[in-house]
Amino acid sequence: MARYEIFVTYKQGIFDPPGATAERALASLGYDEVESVKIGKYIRLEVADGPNELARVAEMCDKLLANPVIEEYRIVETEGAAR
Amino acid sequence: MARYEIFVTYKQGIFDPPGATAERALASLGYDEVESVKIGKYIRLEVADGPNELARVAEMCDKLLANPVIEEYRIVETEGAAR
Amino acid sequence: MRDDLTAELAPQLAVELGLKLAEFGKIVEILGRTPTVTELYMYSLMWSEHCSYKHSKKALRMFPTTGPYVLQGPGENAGVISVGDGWAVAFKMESHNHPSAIEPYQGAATGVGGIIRDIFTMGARPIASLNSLRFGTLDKARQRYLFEGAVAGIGGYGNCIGVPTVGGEVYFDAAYEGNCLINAMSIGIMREENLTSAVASGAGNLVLLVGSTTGRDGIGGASTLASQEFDEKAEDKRPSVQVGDPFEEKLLIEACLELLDAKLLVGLGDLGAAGLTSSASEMASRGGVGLDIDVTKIPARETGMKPFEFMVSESQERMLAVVTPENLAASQAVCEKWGLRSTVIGTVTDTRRFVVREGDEIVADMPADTLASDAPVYDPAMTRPAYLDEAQAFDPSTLVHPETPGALGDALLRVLASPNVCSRAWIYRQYDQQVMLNTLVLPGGDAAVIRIAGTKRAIAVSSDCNGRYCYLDPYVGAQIAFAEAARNVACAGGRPAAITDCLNFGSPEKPEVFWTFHESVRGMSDACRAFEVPVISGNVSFYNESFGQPIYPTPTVGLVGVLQDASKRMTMHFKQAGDVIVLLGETADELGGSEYLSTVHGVIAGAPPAIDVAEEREIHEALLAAIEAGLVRSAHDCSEGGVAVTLAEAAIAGGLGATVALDDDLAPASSLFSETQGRIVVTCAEADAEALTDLFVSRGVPFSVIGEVGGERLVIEDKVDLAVAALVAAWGPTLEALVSGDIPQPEELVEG
Amino acid sequence: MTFGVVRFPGSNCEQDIVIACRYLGIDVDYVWHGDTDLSGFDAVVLPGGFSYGDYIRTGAVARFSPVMGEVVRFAERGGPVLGVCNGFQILTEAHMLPGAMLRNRGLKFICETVPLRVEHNICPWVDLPEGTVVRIPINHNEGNFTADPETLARLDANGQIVVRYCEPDGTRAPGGSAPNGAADDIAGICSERGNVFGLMPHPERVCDPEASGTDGQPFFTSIVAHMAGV
Ligand SMILES: Nc1ncnc2c1ncn2[C@@H]1O[C@H](COP(=O)(O)OP(=O)(O)O)[C@@H](O)[C@H]1O
Ligand SMILES: [Mg+2]
Repeated sequence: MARYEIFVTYKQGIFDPPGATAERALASLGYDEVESVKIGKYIRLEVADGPNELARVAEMCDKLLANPVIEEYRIVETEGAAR
Repeated sequence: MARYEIFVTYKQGIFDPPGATAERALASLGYDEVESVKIGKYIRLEVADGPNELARVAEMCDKLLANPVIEEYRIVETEGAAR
Repeated sequence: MRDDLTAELAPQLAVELGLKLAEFGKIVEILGRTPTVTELYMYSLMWSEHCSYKHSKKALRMFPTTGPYVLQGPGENAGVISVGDGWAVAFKMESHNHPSAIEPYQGAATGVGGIIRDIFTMGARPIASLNSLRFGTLDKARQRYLFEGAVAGIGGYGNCIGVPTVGGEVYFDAAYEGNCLINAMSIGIMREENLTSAVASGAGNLVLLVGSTTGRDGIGGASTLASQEFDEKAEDKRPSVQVGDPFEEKLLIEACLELLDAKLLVGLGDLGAAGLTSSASEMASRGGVGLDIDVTKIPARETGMKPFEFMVSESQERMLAVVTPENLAASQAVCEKWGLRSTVIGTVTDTRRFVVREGDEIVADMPADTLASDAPVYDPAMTRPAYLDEAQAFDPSTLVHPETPGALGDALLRVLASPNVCSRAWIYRQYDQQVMLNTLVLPGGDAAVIRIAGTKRAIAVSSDCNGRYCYLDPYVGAQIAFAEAARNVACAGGRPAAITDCLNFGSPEKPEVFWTFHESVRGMSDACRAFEVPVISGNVSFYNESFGQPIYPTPTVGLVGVLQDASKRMTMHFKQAGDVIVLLGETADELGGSEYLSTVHGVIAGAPPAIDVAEEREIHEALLAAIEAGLVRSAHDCSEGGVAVTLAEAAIAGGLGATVALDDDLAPASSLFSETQGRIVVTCAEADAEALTDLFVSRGVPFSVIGEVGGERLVIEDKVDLAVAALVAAWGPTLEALVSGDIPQPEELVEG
Repeated sequence: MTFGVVRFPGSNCEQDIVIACRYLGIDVDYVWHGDTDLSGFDAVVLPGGFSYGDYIRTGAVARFSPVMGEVVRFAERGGPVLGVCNGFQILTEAHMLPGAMLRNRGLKFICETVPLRVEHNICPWVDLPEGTVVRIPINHNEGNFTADPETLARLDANGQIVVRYCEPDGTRAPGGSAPNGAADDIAGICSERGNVFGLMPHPERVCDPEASGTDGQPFFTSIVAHMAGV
């Protein structure tokens, strides 16, 4: 049993409207130190141990969890225990 | 200049519609090893160095980036360099 | 002046950018020198098919484009007609096929955003949208993904900006598998005096860029994509996909309409395909002026952008305004109020030259007209496709058709359950259909009806095109596309006022494809003339092919009709037991290209139904007279699936059965499923039956009294006897079931 | 009595509220999100739409508009506040109403007219007999109301649940009748004092019989009668 954390964000050069909005909102709340905000998806998978897990998780991302056309993702395996 | 990565997820016991749907979809795609899927937000902040940065980032989460009623979050400071 | 392109490299780049060498030669001739990189990019986009219509221009001259109430015909961002009391309606349809085939949600969403900008650029407030969709069959996962994504994108964008989506159409056919069609139509309303033009004038006036920042996204997007056919290369073009920001667009609508109301602008243009290059050069060319633009002034989304990238970027949600220096402050204040960026990026000059500079250095300098107006115009070769003779020669009567009520009933259920006929509720349930409170007739019937607030009037709108008919006979098919749109509008009580169109075809460089294009335009033009209805706007989408296979010719018609009295609007569902059912028109033995033939026999062939547009118009006029006289309780036209499906849909919608006898002497299957044009199922109160039939007699239109509304079953004498509940069960769930991937197994569909 | 309808960037039903009020003979005017003066208004309406594009979370940014501080004070003084759809979402984000919104079960935007049952409630915004069934359009992507069990129980006990999704005959399906999956079939709730009312359905869309229907009228007229009464 392993846990995979996946971080999905828009590719370089693709506009991120939620991020841009958060940027403006934080500024108007007085957080002038914020230089940029990107908002993407955080996905946490609990996966039963098996052969080439990582490869299969990547496959899941390409097929369903991310949109390879406009998004890129990063997969990190963390301890099942991790909070 | 520091980078903060924020992971927002629903609290225990709060139903996660996208996660539940992804769970079903992955199963129907034959990924039976997947035991659970949680889908939340991944937020990346670039913040200019200043006093009590972390505290202020937490404040931004409580106020705007997460909804304490249903969501919890985790903040990780990563190197501005990190990908 | 920067020269960053050697005489050797220039032609190479030109070809890479999709220009023909002859076209490159013409550019060198115009400039009298080797173009710069920026110039070459700008010409290549403006002279692309998508922007220049170089293959379609001549054929489009066949369209009638004038009429007593036409305020603006083709040529501006949208056409405009007067609808009385000083109110005007602007509308246009446009394709976003290629971007959507790559990324359905964003492709469809930005398609909606683009057509909406075309409308408020004219000074009109968008009040309704329609969408015309084509996909492959939903048994393919990719097609389900495209369909689900496109519908979500259309809803996601339209719902957010608060413009109701009130209608549309969708067909599923293998012909669209490699190249789906996403055509979006938008309709806006304005006071006549607010009609605006996308024009730049007045040397010394300022060029103001309003809205979103400019990034590399969409470089060569729509225009490049839409100007070449699909193949493996499509993969490389993926980064040109853009993400829409409907929130920014909503702010743009409010700010621009406020700017125009306050008469603060000289001209207003939207940035669509080919971005700044296209809107700026068109505005300059219309005004007979020059422009001087400094790309370093443009708010950039990314660092290190090159001048040509600024000029051709297709970043969404941007508008270009021309203002006098006196009005600059007031104009920027309005933008500020709405939280919009606005930046002076250049000035209007009297040189008639389009000058682009990066700071002090000039990177492009060309005669402004030549970008918009001097694109080459071609006379493509045409030949009648070889497949036509064989396809049309097919005789449906050589097939074995169901005869018994049991078998005929099963056939009806199968046709009702067909993705091309079944309920569309799964689609429009995802669209806000009511915001603005003007939608008097919601999607689900023939045409939607939108009231013109503050008047007694309303408009009825429908978009239609049966690609199968066009494949089997483009001339007839295009006439039918018009006729069906007009018929749908008439069934709602509307008189056709004008149309827009979106002509979706394969490569115009293929003589057989171009012939079908030419025939379609001829057919649509003849139908328009017969109805005295002008074409006031439209869009051509060529290169809809995948791996060399063109789609069906798909000339979609978007028709807007007017109701002088909104309270006289008509709906399609059976209203009351005891009402008399009349069939306007006569059924002929015309199963060619029918939904029945395709669903029950798996055959797409034969001659499509014949059409006589003059007769068609008389039938519509007779119906409209009856509706205006208050004699009609419901009206629903016959289209895919024939009179059997029309009766079933009226029964389903009304929750009422009917008992009918069809008095034609055709074989039962033809009688039920023949798709003969010019037919409308009309019901009236028993007390009005005589007056109604008298009216039809006096107008000399063919009709027959075929039965009576009532009960819980649809009974068609000797042919069909089914519970309305069974009709609902067949017609209702198809789309949802298909999308959710649980595909009905073939054996569930075989005749019982 | 005058209604003030707040215009946030991205609101798109504010005009519909104004049209409905005018149709019902209620004085009404817009309030800009940047303004902080509500004097002259007897009731405040937060309209539907997509304030700030619904980015981050629905209502999350609008909640910080300058006008909202004043809306909170207005409510604390007992002033009647109505939030429709996005307005309801803003009220929960501002913690003027309990709970929060999740995406619809099924992850699809839903636009359709649904039956609602008026519950026994303390809300002056809806003066209709308990058990009355009205048909009102819903039009949202995030109307899946959620709250912890204690809160749900408290809402129920206090008569703060004003309208629930139901079947056409007013009953509730065992599996729930909410098309969006809302907890306890909740379509609309009010504050403990009753003066703050949020609902996902759009009553303003069914106030004009010429165009649609009349089922939405009581959601505007009740409060007028109530205020006249006191
Ligand atoms: N893509 C769509 N978006 C919105 N409404 C649609 C769409 N497709 C079909 N509809 C609606 O469903 C109803 C039936 O469509 P259709 O079968 O094309 O009608 P008709 O045969 O009269 O042209 C119409 O009200 C139409 O507007
Ligand atoms: Mg029809």
